[in-house]
Order: sequence, then structure tokens, then C-alpha cells
Amino acid sequence: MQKINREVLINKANELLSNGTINRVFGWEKGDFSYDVTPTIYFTADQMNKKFIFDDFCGANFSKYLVAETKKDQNKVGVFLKPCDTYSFNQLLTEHRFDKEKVYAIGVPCDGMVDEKKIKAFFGEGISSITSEGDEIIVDTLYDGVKKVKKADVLQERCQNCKSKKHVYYDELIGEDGEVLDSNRFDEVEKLEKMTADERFAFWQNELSKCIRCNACRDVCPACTCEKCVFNNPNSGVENKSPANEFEEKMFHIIRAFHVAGRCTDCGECSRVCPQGIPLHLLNRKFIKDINSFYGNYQAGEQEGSRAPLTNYTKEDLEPSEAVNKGDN
Amino acid sequence: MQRIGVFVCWCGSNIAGTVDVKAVAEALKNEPGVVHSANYQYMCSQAGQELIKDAIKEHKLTGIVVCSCSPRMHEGTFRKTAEAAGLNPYMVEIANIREQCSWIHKDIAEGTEKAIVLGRTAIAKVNLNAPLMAGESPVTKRALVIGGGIAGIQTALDIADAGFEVDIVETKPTIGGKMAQLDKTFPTLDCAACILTPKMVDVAQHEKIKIYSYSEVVDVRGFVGNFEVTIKKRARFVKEDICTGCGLCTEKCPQKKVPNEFNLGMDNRRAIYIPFAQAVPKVATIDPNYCTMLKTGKCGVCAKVCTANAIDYTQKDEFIDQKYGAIVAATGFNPISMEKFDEFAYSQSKDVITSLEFERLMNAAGPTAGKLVRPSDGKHPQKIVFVQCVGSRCAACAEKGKEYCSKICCMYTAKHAMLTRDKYPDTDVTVFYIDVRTPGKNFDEFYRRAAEEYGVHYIKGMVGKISPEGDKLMVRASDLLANKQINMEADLVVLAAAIEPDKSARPLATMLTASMDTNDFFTEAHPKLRPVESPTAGVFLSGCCQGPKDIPETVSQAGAAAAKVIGLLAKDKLKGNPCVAHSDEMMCNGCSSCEKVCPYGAITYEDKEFRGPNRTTLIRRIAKVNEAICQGCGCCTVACPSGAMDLKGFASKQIMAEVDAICK
Amino acid sequence: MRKCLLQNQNKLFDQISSFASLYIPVETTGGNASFKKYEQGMVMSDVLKTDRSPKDLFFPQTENLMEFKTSGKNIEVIDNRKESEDFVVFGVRGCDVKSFEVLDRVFLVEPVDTYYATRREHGIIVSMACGRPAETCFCQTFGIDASAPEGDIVCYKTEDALYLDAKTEKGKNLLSKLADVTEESDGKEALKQKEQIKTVLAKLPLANLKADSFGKDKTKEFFDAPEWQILSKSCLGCGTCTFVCPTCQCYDIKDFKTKDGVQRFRCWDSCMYSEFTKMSAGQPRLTQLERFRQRFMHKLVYYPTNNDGLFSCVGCGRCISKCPISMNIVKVMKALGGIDNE
Amino acid sequence: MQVNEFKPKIVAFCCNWCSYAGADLAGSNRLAYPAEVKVIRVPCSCRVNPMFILRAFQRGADGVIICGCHPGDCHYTSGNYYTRRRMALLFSMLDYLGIEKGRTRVEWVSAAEGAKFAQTMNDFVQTVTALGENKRLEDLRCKK
Amino acid sequence: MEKSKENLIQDVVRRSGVNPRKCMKCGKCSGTCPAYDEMEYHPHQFVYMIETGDIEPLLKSKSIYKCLTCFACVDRCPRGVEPAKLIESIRLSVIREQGNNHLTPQMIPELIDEEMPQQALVTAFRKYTK
Repeated sequence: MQKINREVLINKANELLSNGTINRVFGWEKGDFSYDVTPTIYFTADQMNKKFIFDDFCGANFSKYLVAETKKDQNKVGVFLKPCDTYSFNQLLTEHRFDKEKVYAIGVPCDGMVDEKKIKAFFGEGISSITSEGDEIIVDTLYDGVKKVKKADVLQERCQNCKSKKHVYYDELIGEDGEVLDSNRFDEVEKLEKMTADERFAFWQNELSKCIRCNACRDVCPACTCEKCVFNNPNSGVENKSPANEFEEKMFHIIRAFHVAGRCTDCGECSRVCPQGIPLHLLNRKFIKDINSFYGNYQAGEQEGSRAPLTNYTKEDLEPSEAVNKGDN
Repeated sequence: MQRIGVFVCWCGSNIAGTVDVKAVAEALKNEPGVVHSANYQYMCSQAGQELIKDAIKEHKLTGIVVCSCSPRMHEGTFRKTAEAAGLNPYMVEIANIREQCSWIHKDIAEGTEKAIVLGRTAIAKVNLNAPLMAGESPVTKRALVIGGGIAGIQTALDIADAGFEVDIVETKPTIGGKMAQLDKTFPTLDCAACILTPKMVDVAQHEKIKIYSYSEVVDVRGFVGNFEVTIKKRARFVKEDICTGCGLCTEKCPQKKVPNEFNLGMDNRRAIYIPFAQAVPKVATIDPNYCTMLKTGKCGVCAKVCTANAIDYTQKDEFIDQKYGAIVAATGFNPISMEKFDEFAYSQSKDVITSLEFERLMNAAGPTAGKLVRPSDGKHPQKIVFVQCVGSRCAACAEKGKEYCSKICCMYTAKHAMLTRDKYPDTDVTVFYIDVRTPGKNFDEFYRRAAEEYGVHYIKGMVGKISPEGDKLMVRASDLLANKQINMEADLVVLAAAIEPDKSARPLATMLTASMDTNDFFTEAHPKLRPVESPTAGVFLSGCCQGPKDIPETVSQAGAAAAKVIGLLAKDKLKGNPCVAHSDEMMCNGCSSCEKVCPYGAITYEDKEFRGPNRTTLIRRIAKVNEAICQGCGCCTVACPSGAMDLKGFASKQIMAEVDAICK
Repeated sequence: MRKCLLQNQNKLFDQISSFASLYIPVETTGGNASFKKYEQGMVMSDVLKTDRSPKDLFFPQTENLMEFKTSGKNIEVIDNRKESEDFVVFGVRGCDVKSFEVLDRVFLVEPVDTYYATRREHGIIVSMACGRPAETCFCQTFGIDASAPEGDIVCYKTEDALYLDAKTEKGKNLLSKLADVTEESDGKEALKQKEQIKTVLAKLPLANLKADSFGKDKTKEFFDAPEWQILSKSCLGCGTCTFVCPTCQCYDIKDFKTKDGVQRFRCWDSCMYSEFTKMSAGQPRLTQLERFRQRFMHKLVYYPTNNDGLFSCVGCGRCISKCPISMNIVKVMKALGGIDNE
Repeated sequence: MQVNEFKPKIVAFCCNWCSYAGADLAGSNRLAYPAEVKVIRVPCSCRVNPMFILRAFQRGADGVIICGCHPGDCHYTSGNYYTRRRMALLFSMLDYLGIEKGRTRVEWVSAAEGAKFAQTMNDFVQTVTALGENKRLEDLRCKK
Repeated sequence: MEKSKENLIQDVVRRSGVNPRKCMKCGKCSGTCPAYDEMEYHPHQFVYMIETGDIEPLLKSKSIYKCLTCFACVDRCPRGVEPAKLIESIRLSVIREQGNNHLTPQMIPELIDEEMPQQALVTAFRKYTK
């Protein structure tokens, strides 16, 4: 099997750029350190040769950028999509947020992205370089020399609980497609559900009190593509710029989670980008778990055009009172 | 800033008994926006209304709050009052301090306090009210009736008689529907054709009615008063306006082996045919599935014999666009398929037939010219068994039968039994029944006559199995009253098959955005009070498409639907409900969430050009609410993630202001 | 110089908190810390950088300015400022200390921001030399010496003790009140650590980053640089960089309707937001490119232009580790300065 | 000094066609329920945005109840089915955040069920009174 | 006594999974039953008597052994009542009592004849013996 590395992707992009299929392509750009990869757009293979990177830190999902980018001109935009990115991509198509005819999607494989915060939690600040060798990550530190750690232990949370290695959309796939996985992604939610209401309240009070309302979770979220967010809209009645108190902290996150309920693909970006380390995915996953158990399994983004659970119903749906009492048994 | 007037009603002692109305009026004076506050014994009285009108003029009020009884009682009254004084009627809010305050509380302090809160809440809302104008749309004065059975015929005639244009779309080559296939009708036993065909002729001759036979509706756009419908007129390869219906072609056509669907396949017709003698329109139709000319290009007999030169093998399907103000669904029913009822041997023996087949066998114009004979050998049956409830009241298996009672089978079985015994007194007739249901005028008398005067054997118990044995049919059943099992021989078995809505109803409902129940019957707007209207404005229901019905019931419903249509078409303009959804296009994402939850299909999308930053142009998909269709439920407002969708008269800001006022 | 054995550290904190509110960095979750009000038994974290800078303690994210009370149709204006009490912030890194100079030049010039001024007046800053600077640190670029931070008191932490050196009157005053939990020291250990830090600083990956090409009056050189286009491409327009930044000082003033009145408060704002400085004609910076450029031009050019060449970035590196898409001021400086990461 | 008995603030969203009429019927039949309950009329229960519910708690409500037509009887055919889904998920989420589940409720009350309306409100007020003041979703600014 | 009868009926109903109230008394089960004439009580009566609580006559009746479990009634019942399962359940509550095996190995020799398939014997044991 051909090894999927940076060169393969650059060659593919080069081919597409030169045969006129696309005139630009979203890709990852290496940074100053090993882990600060930035999403960017490339117009030439030359630029890619200089800056393109494809490694354990290419977590950024380009789907959301397509909403604005495809509106710019009539040319096709190329985009590299990891399996979980394709779910966001499909969901955006379902919501008519961009025209798929203006995108050329290149599916790329992914064996999980590394979380540099976890590496830092292991070895502290002062990381000179991070490289991967097989299933090990080799970390060169400023103070303690070279260290090794199992890649599985420093994967991002969302990758440890990866829901699917299968691409649900692509124009072209590089490498082989994977399968939808059985993940333990609801374990944490279940753990919370088993707590008493007081414990849960204390847990969330503590987590949400960290919120600085930087809006990173919202602005990175592929489901949050509103032209104008209700929290930015003075007419919505909930507009605010900072969490003035505990209520506003909660309100922002409840409303945000509700607005993406049934549309959230569980990509985990919200938790990844939170500068305060709030486990925001646990809110979204609660909705996903509830939707699955109340209305049958539904994976947003799995199928283009599928009807989201909140824009659907059956006559036999459970009552709200049953919903809240479900956890009691 | 609004200038609000508050009017507190005493309602005699109804309110004033437990609410200190003067204190309420006084307290509300200080609320933001309030410039005038008054109280009066009966605000809804002439004098009370005058008081409001005077205050509107004197204080230049821009909004009023009436603290009185339920808005369900007098909101309309006070809106009219406001309108009469030159104020927009939607600048009126009611604080319900009677039903939801004075009547349920005994303590004056408590009642007064709550009344003040309720008043404050209404004031908070009015502060954010905006004048609303009901949208108007013109009405196309033409109705479309889909289905040309007795239901459609009656509806069309009634509408046309009132002076409005009506089009009937019928999939078959002729109108007439199921009734045309019937022999006699219960409980009077008059001949179906004798009463139906004159009506068919009326339709044909009515200057206001146009029949699109051999046609179907393929697309419906628009909304109440302004539907745009595309009708596909299938090619019948005969020029309708030229064909005289002489029938010569149908005698000369060499293709003789075409199962005759009018007689349910019990005899054959030609490839060119007129379904029956009294067909309307009486023109021939070529069946392209059998016509040798159309299939192979060799034949052309009909064209040769046609003296009118009406045959046109090159005819194509034609699409006609027409505008309508109202649409009536009259798509009717069909007996369900008996294929799955193996225990009754329908597919094993020709002598097991359905009741509709029996109608044709008994009909003078039927395959046997009205002679009751066994389809297998043409012999006269000596023993006939009727089985009721075949596939009706069948909850066990949705694949097989229907859970509901088909309503008409008891009566037509009694009719069949009676007619058989009347025509052939030597025949032994047995009816197996579960219950005999006869709730209609002269119905039970009719059934009793069959049993008492005509000697039909009624046995309570269901047939379990029918097996062909030689040229006989062995019928095994239980007699529940005698508590014994019966094994009887029969020459002919007639199954009272359940009826189901025509298959065309489901796609039609989708086109009309009319709702249906799980059995594919159209849902009525209200099961008791609006039984002939669909919840979709401008769509009406006639006949069995709404539920099983007999002929008199169908005809009365058809007339009722016609009355509703006439009521609609009589208006020049339709005034909408101004409390409708409205999308702010600057915020709309075009994500389709609202469209998916709209029960009326009131939301559509368009690509619109917007000015982007720095002199660029952006094209965005945005939602548009058709105000004439929207009924103002507000479901879309919650489905919309960006909050672009709001509901006039119940805007998010208004409701939040009410919440704030209550929680203060 | 005073010395406090680490085993007495909490005694020191208890002593301070007995007469003033004390804020120390406390570990929250693995490797993260934030300033919290000291309560007995709390452990001071060694984490280099708190998630949010100590700016919060002087210029909080939300702050009530005044209240309006309505009764009937009357409005009463209530000034709810209280006489502030002294407070101590312990363990402020050199970069963050420097940030107060940046903020002062905004808030303490006429018209003086009295809310901020009061806090500055009452706040005592105990800085902490950076024992283990991280790869994201680039304070040197802006002339800050992490081995010798400024502050009312400078603190060095060695393996067994804290060394405290008062630099201002306020500092001396505070230190004098801590005599019974500290002892006099010659400060040799502190000096030794200072040298150690210096050697580490020289080895940091961003040690050679220079800000020379930026600064005063460089607007024309950079304003229309083509690099902005691609640099801003991936910016999500969130406010993470702004809110973790120790020098960002923009705020919005908003009214909140309370039960019987209005509370007027200010809260941080971000020039990265599309709603920033929304005026009657809308936001003047229409696209993310303009907003993105504003933030970095302000740090590197506009502010120095108005403030004698002082940059309004202190090189703390928070934005490097917190930006969701890993775009940051270093990348901007390199790109505009023509330095390619090969 | 006399200790003030706790009286909860209850916001009841009632759909215009069934539940509001049910409330009116309760009034016509003089069926008492506590004055703490204040009704907001909405065209359909599906008009109730989760934001309204949070708003009510923010502003000082101790309980929020939504009343609509019985499933299948919606004046707009399907509105209450959506209400049912939305509120099932919202309430479950509030519970997950540790907010007392007794503070929110959905009840189907037809226009004929005046007695049920009064009964429901009595019961709900009792539940909320037992829970005490809403502390977990309060905004202290709104109490000033 | 009353109590235990009620319990017995509940057991029978629960074990069979049959809801006798679904019956609309059409008699199609009895109309289709091949063992009708062998039976004292007929399929529809089983359902009706269980519904009305009259179980004793059924327990004593030979009818419970006459049902062939051919499931014709189950297949054809328009309401999905499944009488055969109910009869099976009643039979089980009888033969599960001590000493109530309806078929013992000793009885086999006299039953055997040329025509009797092995399968029938095995099935009979399963049905009539605890």
C-alpha cells in the first residue's frame, strides 16, 4: 500500500491545480513549533512545497471555510478532508450552506491527531520538537531531554473516541476508506448522568465558570455558520459579549448546544479550541446521546439531506417528563 | 415611544368583586408608555367602547390595553373599537383579569396584585407592538375537482350551479367512478346507472364545467385563492373534439383480448374502447399497451373505419397549466387486493369473487348481461356464501388488511343477498358476519327485510377457510351462537373486501401539502367542525378520500365541500391573518430548518443578491414566507437557529417582554 | 532581600491575606492555572503562564459602572463604586508585569479611567522570575528580562525558598509587614537562579525574533502589505487572542435591564469581532482581513506610534498556545518581516 | 417578625387554541389555582423558544410550564409534536446540568379540560414550592 | 381461592403474551380450527372465558390436549389475538402441576403404529409432558 504522506497530497493537489480542476486548495501550513499548524489556502504547488504539512497536528477542519470561500468566485476550491471532516461537510451541504459543485473534496486518511496540551501535561512547558515514530511520540524538551510517550495516550479526546474512519463524502479518496467505529464516546456523559443533580450542578458550575466567552467554540464550530449569531444580535434578546455572571455562562452554552442539537456531527472542535479547557463536547454529546435513545440512532452529516431530529417527529415520541425521568431507572 | 391607554373593566362584579379595579387602573398609570388609565363597569358595552374611542382620540393613543375578560371573548370586539377610532386593530392587547384572575381567586389583595401584573404584562407587550396589515390576495374564480366519481360530480355541479368555473380531472377515460360500476343502490334499490348517468350528462353539458378525462394532476403550486396546477392530459390517440362516440372502431378493432377493467377483468374489450355505453365524455380511447398499431406500426383499422377521422396515432401527452382558487380532492376508493387472503382461496378459484365483481355480474350491462352465473363454468350457483369484513377491522397485519371498518359492506352485502334471493328464489344465500352495522336511515329495516322477507341466512361467525373441492367450494366457519363449526358447500363465495383510498391520493396530498392519516385518508381540518376542509387552506375534501362513506353521505359531503368552495370563490380578495412568520433576510442562512417544520409548506427559498463588504456582491439562499399560506403557528421561529424567523404579533421580543413583566 | 523557606510559604500567604486580599496562581486542570483569591491551604502553582493574565484583577472582564433606578417615571442615578481595599497579586511573570505599563498608558492618561486607577493604586504586584521559560516565550523581543522582572516586589523561587526583593515603596511597605515569616538574606541563591534563567532564555526558539522593523510610524510600510490577505484567511474572528492577551484593553459599555432599573457595565470587547465598535454606520472594518490587521498593527505600529515606541505586546506567548487555528503575532511578524519558516 | 412564606413565580405558556381556552374554562368553572401562575398566550406551544424558558428563569421565575393541545390535536396539525421533541431534549439537558427537573414541565391540556388545567397548576405550584427558590438558574441582577 | 384463580389467569395471560381483550368475537379462529369437532371448548371460547375469568372448566377440559398447535387461528385472527398460544399456556399450567403429565413413556407402545411418524412422538412429549 502506498504510504500517504505529504508528498502524495502535494502531488495530487498539483495535478488538480495544473489540470484546471481547481484553482486553489485548502491545506495545512506548518508553524514555528511542531504543533502550531494553521489552516491556509494554497494557489500553487510551489507554495505547498514550502509550507504544506500533513502530520499528527493537522486537526483543523476546513469545511466551515467553504461557506465563505465558495461564494467568492466561480472557480472550484480543493479541500483535504479527514473522515470526521466529511461529516461536517455533508451537514453543511444538507443545510445548503455551499454548493458542492464548487468544491473538489479529497478524502485523506487519519489515524488520530495528537493533543499538544496532553504532551505538555506529561512533560511540562518547554517543548522543542515533537516527532512521531510508529505508535510512539518522541518529544524533545528544553529541560528534560528526549522523552517518549505512546501516541494513544496523547491523542486528542475526540480521536481517542473516534466515531468513524469512513469518509461520507469525497470526490476522490486518497488511501483506503475506513469503517464507522464503535466508540466509547458516551461514557463520560453516562458518568455524569449517574451523578446526583447536585454533583452535576457543581461539575458544570465549575467548568462553565471558566468560560471567558471568547467565542472560539462557536466560531470554530462547523454547525455554527449563522449569518448573524443570536448572541451578536441585539434584537434577539440574548445578545451579550461577556458572561456577566453564572447565569449568562450557562445560558450561552445551553443555547449554543441546543442550536446545534441534531446538527452537531460531534467533531470535537469546540473542546479542542477552548482556551480554558472546558469539556464542551460533553454538552453536545448529551444531545446526541438523548437523540439516539429517544428517537433512534441519528448521526448528523452521515447522509446528505437527512432530516434532523428536531425538524422531525413521530406521533409516538416520548413525553418530556419521560425524557427527564429516563435516567432515574 | 408608545402612548398607551389602559382600560380596566369591572365586568359588573365579575371582576370588581375580587379585584380592586380602581387600584389596578391607578397602578398601571405609572407603567412605561402609559398616558391614560381608566376603569368602567362594562368596557364591552356601547358606552364602554365609546369611552375607549374617545380616549384614543383625546390622548392620541398609539396602543391600548384592555384589562377584562379572556381575549378569546372580546379581543375581536376591542380590535374593532380601536379600528373605528382610527387605531390599527393589532395595537390592542387584552389582559385577562377575569377568567385567569378574578374568577379563580377569592382574596382581593391577591387578585388585585395579580391583575396589576397581568396588566403590566400586556402593557409591556403593547410597547413593542407594531401596526399590522392583513395581506390581501386576489381569488381566481375557478375550482378544480380532482376525481370524477359521484363525489367529484356532485361537488362540480354544485359549484358550477353557483356560477363558478369548475374543472374536473379524472384519470379514467370517463367520469362516473365506482358508482358507474354498481348495479343497484341500497337501501332503495334504485339502479345506480339510472340515477348517476343523468348527473354525468349534466356535467358534460354544463357550460361552467370542463372535464379533463384520462388526465392527472402532476404539479400544484401557489396557495389558497391562487393555486397553479399542471394537468397532464394523457394521449388517448383519438381527437376528443371530433370523435362522435359512434363506437364503430371498438367493434372493428382486431385486438380483442384486452381485459376489461370496467368489468374487473371478467370479460374482454378491444384495444380501442369506450368504457361503457353512457361514458362521459363519450369518446374512444386507444390503449397503448395493446394497440398493434402503436406497438408495431402495423394495423390502423380504427383509423380506416373512423368516418370522422378522429384517430391520431401521433398524439402526445399534453400539459395544461391552469389557475384555480380552490381545489377539491375527490379521489375516492378501491377495494383492497384479495391476493393476500389465501384462506379465502380468491386466487385459487374463479368462483370466489369480490363484492364489486358481484355487482358487475348482477348488472344488466355487465359481462353476463345481468345473469348470475359462476365465472368458472357459467352455471347458475345454487348456494352462495357472502363473507363480511374481509380485510376490514383487521388490526393484526397492516400488510393484509385495514384496521378500520369499511362502513358500506354490511349494507351492500344485504343488498346483494336480497337481490339474489329476489331474482333467483331457488338460491340458498348465507351471510357470515361479525356484526351487522346499519346506522342509517332505513338501513336496519333493509337488513331485516333481507333476513325476514327474503330468507337470507345470517350466521354470526367468521369464515376460517375456503377450499375448492371439485367444482364446489368448501366453506368452513364457526357459528358462534350455535357454538358449532360449519362445513358447508358453496357454489359461489362473495367477499366483502375492505376499501382503501385510491393510490393516487398520497402523491396528490404531497403536492397539495395536505395532511393524511396513516391509512392514507385525507385529514380534515377538524374532525367535527370542519369535516370537509383540509388543514391546508383552499383544499377541500369530498367523498371516500376522507374516509369510507356510502353514496348519500358522499353526496352530502360533496355538497358541503362545494358550499365551502363557493364561499371562498365568492370573495374577490382574501384577507390573510397578519400574525404570520417573517424572515429577516439579512440573518437567514437558507438552511431549510424552517421549511422542514412548516405544516403548510408556506416557506420557499430563493437565491438573492446581497451587497457584500467592500463593494462585492454575494448570492445567498434565503427563506421567503408566503403570507397567504402561513397560519402563524410560529414553529419555524424556534427551528431557525439564527433567529431570522420571527412571528408578527407574537414576536420573540414581545414574548420576552411579557416574561420580564411577569417575573419582575 | 528577604527569604521565605518554601515550608513557610503558606504562612506567608496567610499573613498577607490577613490584611489584604491575596491572589495567587492556582492549578485548575493538568498544566493549567489561573489567579484565584487565596484561601487557607491553597497551593501556588508553578505553571509558567496562567490561562488568563493578571490583567483581569485590574481590568476585569465585566465591571459595573453605575446603576439607574426607576420608580414610576423617575430615574435615580446610583454610583456603585466602593472605596477599594488593598490587594496583593503574587507570582506575576515579567511579561505580565510589563503589560501594566501598556495598560497604564491607556487608562491613566486623561481622561483617567478611575475604575482602573483605583485598582492600580491599591494593587501590589509581586512578580516572579521565570524559572522555566517555555518555547512560546518571546518577551526578549520586546526588551523584557524574564530573569529580572519589574514589580513592587520581585520574587525568585529556588528549590527550597522564595527570595523577595522590594522595588517600590508599596513593596517595601508590604515586605515590612511580613518580617515574622521571612528572614534577611544575601540573595546569592536568587542571583544564581537569575543567571541560570539567562542561559535558558538565550536558547529559546524565538530568542532571535526581532521587532526592529516594526514600531513608531511604520503604518505606511505595513498597512497595505499583501501578506495580510493570506494571514487573515484562516482567522475565525473569535476573541481568544484578545481575551488571553495581557495588554488588550478594548471594552464595550452596555446596559442591562434589571428588575427596577438599568445596570450600566463594561465588558471586554475584541477588535476581531464583527460587532466591534459598531456605530450608526455599522462596523468600519468590514472583513476579517481588516479586523485582523487592526489587532496586529495596533500592537506593533499604532500603539508604539502613540506611546514613544513602546510595543503593546509583551511576548507572553498566550496567543500562540491558545489560538484555535494557531495563527499568532509571531507568525505575523515573521511573515511581514519576510522571514520564512523554510 | 413574621416569616414570609415562599411563593414561587410561575410562567405558563399556553397555546391559544387548547390550553389557553382550558385555562379560561377553569376560570369559568371557578376552579382555583394559585395566583403565582401567570399565563402567556402563544399561538401554539411550538412558538415557545427554549430562550424564553431560560429568560423566565433569568428574570426570576421559579418554574416554567408549557401547555399545548394534546398530541394529534394541534390546531396547526403538528406543532406540539415539535414542542414535545424540543422540550424533551431541553429538559433532559437542564437536568444534565443539575437544574432541578421539577421546575420545567410540559402538559397537554385541551380546551375542555378546565379541571385538568387547575389541577395541573396546583400540582406544579406545589412541586415548585417544595423545590424552593430557583437558585441554579438565577441572575441576581434581575432581583435588584 | 379467588386470589389464586386470578393469579392463575394472570400467569396464563402473561406466559402466552395474549391480550384477550383484543378479541372482537368474530369466530374466525373457530371457523378455521381443524380440531374443532374434537373440542368441548373452542378457540374463541378459550379467549372469551379467559377474558371473563372462567378458567376452571378449561383446566379440566380435554380440549386443551386437542389443540394441534397448527397455528391456523394465530395466522388468521384479524386482531392478532393468537388463541393457540393461549391454549398452550393453559395446558402448560395444567401439566406443570405435579403428576399431571398427559403423556408418559409407558403409554407409548400402545400408541405406536405404522403410520405414526417419529417426529409426532417427540413433539407430543414436548407438548404434553413437564
